[in-house]
Amino acid sequence: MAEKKRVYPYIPNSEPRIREAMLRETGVDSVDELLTDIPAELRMKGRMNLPVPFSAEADLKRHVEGILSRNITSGEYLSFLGAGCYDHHIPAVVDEIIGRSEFLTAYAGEPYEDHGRFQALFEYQSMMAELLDFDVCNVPTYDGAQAASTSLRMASRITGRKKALLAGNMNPDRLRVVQTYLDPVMSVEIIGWERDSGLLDLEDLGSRLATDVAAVYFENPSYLGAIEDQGEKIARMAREAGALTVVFVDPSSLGVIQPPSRYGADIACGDIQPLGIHMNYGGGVGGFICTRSDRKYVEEYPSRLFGIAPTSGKEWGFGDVAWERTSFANRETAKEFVGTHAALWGIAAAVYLASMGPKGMADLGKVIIQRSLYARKVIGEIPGVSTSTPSAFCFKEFVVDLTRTGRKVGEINEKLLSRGIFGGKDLSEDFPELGQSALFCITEKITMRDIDRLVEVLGDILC
Amino acid sequence: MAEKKRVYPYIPNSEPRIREAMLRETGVDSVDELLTDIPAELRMKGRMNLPVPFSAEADLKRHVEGILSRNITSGEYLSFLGAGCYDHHIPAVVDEIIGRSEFLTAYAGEPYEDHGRFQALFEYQSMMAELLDFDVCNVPTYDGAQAASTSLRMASRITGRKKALLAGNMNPDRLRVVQTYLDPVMSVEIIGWERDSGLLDLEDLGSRLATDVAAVYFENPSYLGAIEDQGEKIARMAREAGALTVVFVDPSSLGVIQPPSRYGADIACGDIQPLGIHMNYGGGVGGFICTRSDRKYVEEYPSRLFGIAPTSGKEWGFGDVAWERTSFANRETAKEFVGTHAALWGIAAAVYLASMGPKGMADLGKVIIQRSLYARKVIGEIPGVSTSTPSAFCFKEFVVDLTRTGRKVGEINEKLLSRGIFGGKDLSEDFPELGQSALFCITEKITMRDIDRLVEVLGDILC
Amino acid sequence: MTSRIRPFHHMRWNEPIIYQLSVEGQRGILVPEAEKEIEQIVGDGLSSIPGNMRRKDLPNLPEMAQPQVVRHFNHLSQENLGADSNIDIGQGTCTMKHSPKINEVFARSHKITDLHPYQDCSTVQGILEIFYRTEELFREISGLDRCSVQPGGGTHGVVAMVSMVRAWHRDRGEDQQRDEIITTLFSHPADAAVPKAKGYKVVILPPDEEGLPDLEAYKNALSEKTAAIFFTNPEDTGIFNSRILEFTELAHQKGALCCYDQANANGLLGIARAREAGFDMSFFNLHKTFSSPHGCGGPATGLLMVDRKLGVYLPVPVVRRNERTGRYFLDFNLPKSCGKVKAFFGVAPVVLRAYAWIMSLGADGLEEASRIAVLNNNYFMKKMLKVRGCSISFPRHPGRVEQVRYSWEKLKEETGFGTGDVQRRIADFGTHYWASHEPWVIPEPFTIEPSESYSRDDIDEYLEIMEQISRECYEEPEVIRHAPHNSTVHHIDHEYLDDPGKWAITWREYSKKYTGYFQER
Amino acid sequence: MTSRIRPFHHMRWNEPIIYQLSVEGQRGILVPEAEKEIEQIVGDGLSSIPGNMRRKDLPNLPEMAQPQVVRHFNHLSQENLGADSNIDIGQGTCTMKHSPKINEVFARSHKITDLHPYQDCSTVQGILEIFYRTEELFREISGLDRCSVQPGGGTHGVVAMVSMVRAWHRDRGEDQQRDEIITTLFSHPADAAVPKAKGYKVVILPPDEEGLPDLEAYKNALSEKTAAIFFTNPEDTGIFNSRILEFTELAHQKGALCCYDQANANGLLGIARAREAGFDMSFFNLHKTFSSPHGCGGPATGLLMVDRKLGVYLPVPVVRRNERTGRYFLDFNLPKSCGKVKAFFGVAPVVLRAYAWIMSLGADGLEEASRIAVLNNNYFMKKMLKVRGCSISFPRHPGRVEQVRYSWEKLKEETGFGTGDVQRRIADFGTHYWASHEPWVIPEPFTIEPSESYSRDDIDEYLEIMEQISRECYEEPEVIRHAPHNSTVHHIDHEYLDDPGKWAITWREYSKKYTGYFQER
Ligand SMILES: Cc1ncc(COP(=O)(O)O)c(C=O)c1O
Ligand SMILES: Cc1ncc(COP(=O)(O)O)c(C=O)c1O
Repeated sequence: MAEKKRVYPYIPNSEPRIREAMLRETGVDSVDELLTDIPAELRMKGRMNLPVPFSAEADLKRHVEGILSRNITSGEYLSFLGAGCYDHHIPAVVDEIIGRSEFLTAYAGEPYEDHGRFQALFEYQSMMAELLDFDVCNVPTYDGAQAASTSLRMASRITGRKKALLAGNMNPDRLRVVQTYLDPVMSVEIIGWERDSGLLDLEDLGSRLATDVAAVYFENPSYLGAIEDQGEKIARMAREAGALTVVFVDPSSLGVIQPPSRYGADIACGDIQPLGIHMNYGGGVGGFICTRSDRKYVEEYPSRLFGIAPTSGKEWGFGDVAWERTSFANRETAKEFVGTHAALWGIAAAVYLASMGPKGMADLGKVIIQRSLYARKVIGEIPGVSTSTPSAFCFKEFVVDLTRTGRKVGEINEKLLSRGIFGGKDLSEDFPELGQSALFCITEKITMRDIDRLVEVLGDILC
Repeated sequence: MAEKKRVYPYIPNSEPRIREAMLRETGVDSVDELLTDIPAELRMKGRMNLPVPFSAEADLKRHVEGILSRNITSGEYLSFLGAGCYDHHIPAVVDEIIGRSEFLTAYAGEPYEDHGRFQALFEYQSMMAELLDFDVCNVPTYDGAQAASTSLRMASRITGRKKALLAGNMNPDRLRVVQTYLDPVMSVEIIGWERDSGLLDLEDLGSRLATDVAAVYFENPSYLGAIEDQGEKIARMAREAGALTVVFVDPSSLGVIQPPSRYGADIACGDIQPLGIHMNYGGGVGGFICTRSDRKYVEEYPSRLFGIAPTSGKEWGFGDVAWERTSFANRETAKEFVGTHAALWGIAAAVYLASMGPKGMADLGKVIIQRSLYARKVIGEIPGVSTSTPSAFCFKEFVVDLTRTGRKVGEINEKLLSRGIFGGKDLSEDFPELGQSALFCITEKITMRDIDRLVEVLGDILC
Repeated sequence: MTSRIRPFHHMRWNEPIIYQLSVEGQRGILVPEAEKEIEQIVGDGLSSIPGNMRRKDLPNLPEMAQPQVVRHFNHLSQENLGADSNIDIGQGTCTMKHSPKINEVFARSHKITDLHPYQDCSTVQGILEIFYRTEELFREISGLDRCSVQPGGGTHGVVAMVSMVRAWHRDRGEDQQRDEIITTLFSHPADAAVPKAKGYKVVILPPDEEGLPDLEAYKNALSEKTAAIFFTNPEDTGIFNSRILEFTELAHQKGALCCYDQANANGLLGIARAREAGFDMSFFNLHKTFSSPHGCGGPATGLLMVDRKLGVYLPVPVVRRNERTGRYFLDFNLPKSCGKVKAFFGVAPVVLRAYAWIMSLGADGLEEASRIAVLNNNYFMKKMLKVRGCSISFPRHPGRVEQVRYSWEKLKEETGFGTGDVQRRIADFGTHYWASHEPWVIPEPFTIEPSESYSRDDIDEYLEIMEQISRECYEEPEVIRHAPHNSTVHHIDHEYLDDPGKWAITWREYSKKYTGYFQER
Repeated sequence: MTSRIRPFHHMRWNEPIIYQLSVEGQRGILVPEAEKEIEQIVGDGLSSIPGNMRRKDLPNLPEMAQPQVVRHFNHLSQENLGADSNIDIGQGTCTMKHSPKINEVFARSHKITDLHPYQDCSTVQGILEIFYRTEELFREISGLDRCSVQPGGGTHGVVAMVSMVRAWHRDRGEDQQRDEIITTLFSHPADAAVPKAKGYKVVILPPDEEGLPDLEAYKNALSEKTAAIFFTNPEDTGIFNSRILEFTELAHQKGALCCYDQANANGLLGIARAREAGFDMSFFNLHKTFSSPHGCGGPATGLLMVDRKLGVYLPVPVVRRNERTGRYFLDFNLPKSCGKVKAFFGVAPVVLRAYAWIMSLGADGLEEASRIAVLNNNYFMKKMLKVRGCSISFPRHPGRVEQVRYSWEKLKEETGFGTGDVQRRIADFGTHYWASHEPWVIPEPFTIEPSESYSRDDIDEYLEIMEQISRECYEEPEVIRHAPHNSTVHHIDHEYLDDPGKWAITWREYSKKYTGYFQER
């Protein structure tokens, strides 16, 4: 390769004189001499055929922002989408803190030079544990789906059993991930649910609970928004069958709804995206797993667990608890695996929870419920539209059944879109039994006026 | 006032129990007891009649962003506006650094706890001095207009004279500020300029140079974009008359254009807005004043001047040079006054200049000239449009004379606006002698395609 | 209770001066290049520059790649504190308060950063609406009627007020006659310096025994030559002048205007206003009372409010609303205007932040901010006065509003250490304090203003630091003498800042004067 | 030359645990309240919750006002380093490089942060175009054909690859038979751990005398039971396996798939690709080689590229372009897909940053990045090997690509200090290093990877630190023994992390176990 004359701002030693001097000090004439381990047949022939670059930052900015401008955001339009990713308000402090370069550009420093990161994530774990009313929480996993999967595999290792019973009203996207994660180490069976109530079918559950079942898994709220209030019974049934209970929970509900630990769950898991993390087109996810402070559980976590420790200077010190569990320490004999997951989102959630505090989480739950109840009511009053099934109490999301309008959800959503509204998630493929139904989501950002506007536009469209 | 029950997130001690406890420890029963110095007749009657607040951050965000969404930015449309405020590319590093809370939220700490701010601004001064080829530069003033005014008043104090001769082709907005600043301590006379060349009328200058003239002031480039190349002569004439030469210069030109120090200026001043600071609707301004390292000059600065000093630990230390000059030290006997000006923009300019380096500033000047020359040429080829007066070489801005099209600038700009283009600044009010002319600006962000689009649309509009 | 004092150490990078980091040939950013076609048509551009005006050398700027630029300035920022990092109550008169982070989101939005001041008004309705609504808010806050957001800081607010005073009297033909402005010793220095710089004689009222502007001296000073009075109230001592109405009435009787420096209005929101106190105009520091961050010293805004009768003298332009269309526009048509004080129209992001802050609090919230600021201040004072060696200015007037000027006179007498020593030492605790404006009428002064942003724990922590430093002055003088110990740098030699032979204001000047580390050439 | 070593001290706030800062009743932010009308219609909402599911207590979260929240987390961040603040070359295998700030502007744009994954494709054409173009770029970078941006990190890239392997063999009916995956000892731990976790037997090839995967052992290990090989190359030692084509060909002959861990491709861009080396698939860490910041450990992306024949097994959905309309869409219709590995579609802001980084450099720039990374590494190695007590792993194979695993074996023998001691001491110099993956086959190891972002001065400064620490080990053992001295904290007692009786993973657990400062109940 001919030596380039361009000096790259991100590559200081591309400067020809420095490059030359360094080559000289290294004792070679060219970089190629340092690449002799790479034989000719492995070398790429010619140059990569990539587009002409935008070397000037101003040009790059215009190019990239030009592409991005083709997106329409959930702020520009009015959005009723949820289904596992939520448009909650992100307190500005959250972005301020996670945007600080000390956190953003750090990685794997030791507790001596990266004390702050350890403390922030220890505090994250501590606040999550309180929210969940459990004793232990991990550094975030990739997402709630991984947290669910790992919870099930922890249950499997603890019980020595290989089957998971999964609620039929769980999030279908998550189900696909869980299936991938469990395959082929664990098998999966789906528990039926009652269409009318939206709750689990305990009879069906009972019939499936056998000695090979490691865990019973359900979500609260369910994918369709319903609060599963039979948790205690389910946990009892599982316990009696020697299985553990794993509950996936929306943490934004926990200011007003009981955490799974209170109705018998052995492992609670979920996604922290609702806790102050931008949706990022679904990239703002991160998973948590909470348990009791029981060595049997702790030792089955594959994730990093930051613990607190004394120092010779009497400061708060931190470090990895039970490092030997991890794949960093023990490769092929580790508990599953750990890697770069979603730590920064953990810090985001920490700042979020510290800002919200107990009262904020309670207020959040309250306003979401109030506005959801209102929305469910007024949408349900539109002729041909029903919001009464499932009949259970719903948190944040509920099913809007449009079957009787004679229109397809897709068609109605297209019309809503043309009026600047993202309608609810179309359920007709994943839940054909619900006919033409959509899952509408009401966060605290949706005001009464927004709901009224939706109703008005929906009314227009439907008549 | 009844004690409120609301606890404000920005007011921690609004929490009723803390408030009570503090009142108790302070030895009073209510805050009103602490306000007894404020007699009843001074007390406001009733409550302020302010709108219902948006207490929830989410609500506030929606409210404010709703208002802001009514702005159309110079990125969304194609802008040819300049006239003292420029849409240059802002390197992302600049916003990163000045957004850091340690700089953003600091104020007036000592060099011991705010060492970084002192060093950053010392470096700013150092880089500006090099760009201007002078020895001294101040911490930024409010804006270039204040820098110009203070330069003239420094000249007045140095010469003991009270009149300023100001170039007739100076920026009219700036002229108005200078007039306010000088009034009534100095008087002002306007020097004529030649319409054809765009340069100063040296004969007129000569006729005005008398023993009461403290300074001759001109701008380079002039408001109409022309490079004044008679600087040496002007400075000589001034010197011979016992006056100083003050030149206001666009720092973005100094990678390719001589700085005023090289053609005899005693004081160079200007605005740093082009050096990495967002336009901010005209709020991104900050002034600089540069001189030789001559005590006579230094002691006339009203601004803060950060100097370097040794420490007992052999580090670089910093502090205020010649503090006694300032109004902080000497109230009514100070050199003018100093206050909170635009320090953060100084740090922005420091990061900008460090990023650009010598080569970047040269490249910037070059591309601006090339694209301006091109724009001036192709716009001038539109029938009825002339770009040939003033005939001097122009940097970044030039006059587009639309008189022969029979249309008003305002009317044409309105049409451009409806096609997504901000046309040049209308000169017809400030410079009626130019007929229906507009001042077009070409920064490095304006590409050939942008210019061609302008020409096309202008062509459309004009025929 | 265990000590709150932290074994603090400031970040210490011993960061080189940026020129020491320069490496020939490095690039921090690349700039767009002219298109090939343009180059063909106009050439290199540079040869078009008139020969004598072409700069042939390159300016001596540092050459650095982007990672190194970022690291350098990161290090410098880490060697700074800021209100977000410390208990910033030691900067009396400056109202260091929390700047809510949501307001930064607004201020950084391209919907404000990327506006050009000469855009057609139809394209800037958002920011004009913000200006307009802000004026409406300040009518209530001040009781006054008309607004300019143009001044770029508090001192600039004084500039605007002086310019208004002159325009007013000029319009009445009294400008020549009225060439005096009266201010007080504990008003901000700007209230003396600016009128002086704008050509007025300045009369400075001394404090009486209670620390208030001396009324008799005032009566003697007032005359037909008085153009205006420029008062801060409460003054830097924290003392509120209860007789202010008497002062303004007397001034009005003499035909003078009454100008209020409300840079710091943080103790008075919703409690006492310029209007009720008889002022004709007043300015407000949006970067202090109204929470816009201080930015190491600006950009800022000294928003000006004036009485209706003064509206026509305001700096141009003003923002108006077309009642028919509801559209906002800039009105330049004020023939009696005092002129312009600032380029363009003011510092938009600062106004925006203040607007958002007010709208987040409302009338009750603003008043609560002031009330808690007053409470915090009095709580602090009560405890501070128990610290050995500390006393209050003007003890005969114990009442204080939102700040207090204290004195270490006794400490100085008893230990030899004064306010400068305490100031040096306090850096070792991760905070700072300010030794008050000069002249030091109050001996060994310092001014504390614990605005509403600080919690009781914060205040108590700061108090413990003060106690410890006082104790050290008495018991461990060596610790004080050699302070700071845990800061970024050690004791700075001030001779190099005051001696023209030694000072160096730029690296270039340093390099001309010195070889090695301050080794003179 | 004078020493580059800085008398560094890290920020030390002795910051309390957030629960210690909690004050009852404080609010950090307020939440919207339901409209009066809604309240009238639906009531308080809470009573609608099924009784047994209503949480009546409040979760025990800290209660803090906003200024205090900001200050706390600011302090914590200031007690952290990050690539923007230090010469971050000590984190071998992790390619700590500069993340250009402009890319953060893109990643923080609401045009990406505020997109919901289920928005209609017509409203997300921008991000889909980014995904699509990124795939096109990686075709050239890897030589492979099809892409998934779904994996959320490098380890997740391995998960995706293992899932693909299983889907492929299952489709061929060979899944039962092929239950072994072969990797190497110096491949990343994930290459062993993940296949194991996904139900494979894992065969780990030892290194030969040159540090390369033993070819004979490999031949013995390969069989009809082999499902795939998972190789990192160059391995964590920095040694490139020149015979890799032989390895992949042998695997293919046995019907196994060849999977390449290119988490770290930083020495090979434009030089050697997965395609030419015979791999069927490969993943790339966008947060390492492609400059997205590491975020304290994610979010991240392990972008997966696969050969054409494997395209149908990719995780769903994939991004496609309708050639007629030019519109991008998500294709979920892959009946043979290996499933999903991650919620939704991947980490959009990370992909966006990588796209922007590649587009800023182009083919030449990418290659230059790799070439300089290689040069920096070899330059560092040349000098590092002169530091007393240091040696290289596998000295019989001196060639290294972009990183090197070193050893302090000699230092340990001669001074008793090993890599852990050096690691503790290095915090005193404002940087850090990593003691390499376990198991420590190389005694007292450490791995240095000076990516292209670091200047010669940076590298020299780091080398001086290493020299000084080595010298101290020999000459000033007490300094090492008690290190760190200038860090945020002192020596941490690891017993409290390993002993289940002592460990505390949350504040709640701590409070249950201890009273006072680690005083057991
Ligand atoms: C009472 C008073 N007036 C005027 C000023 C000057 O304001 P600025 O610093 O914005 O110039 C201040 C600043 O602290 C002040 O407190
Ligand atoms: C070669 C190699 N493979 C895999 C990984 C794992 O990647 P991640 O940390 O993103 O999970 C790494 C990370 O350092 C690596 O260097």
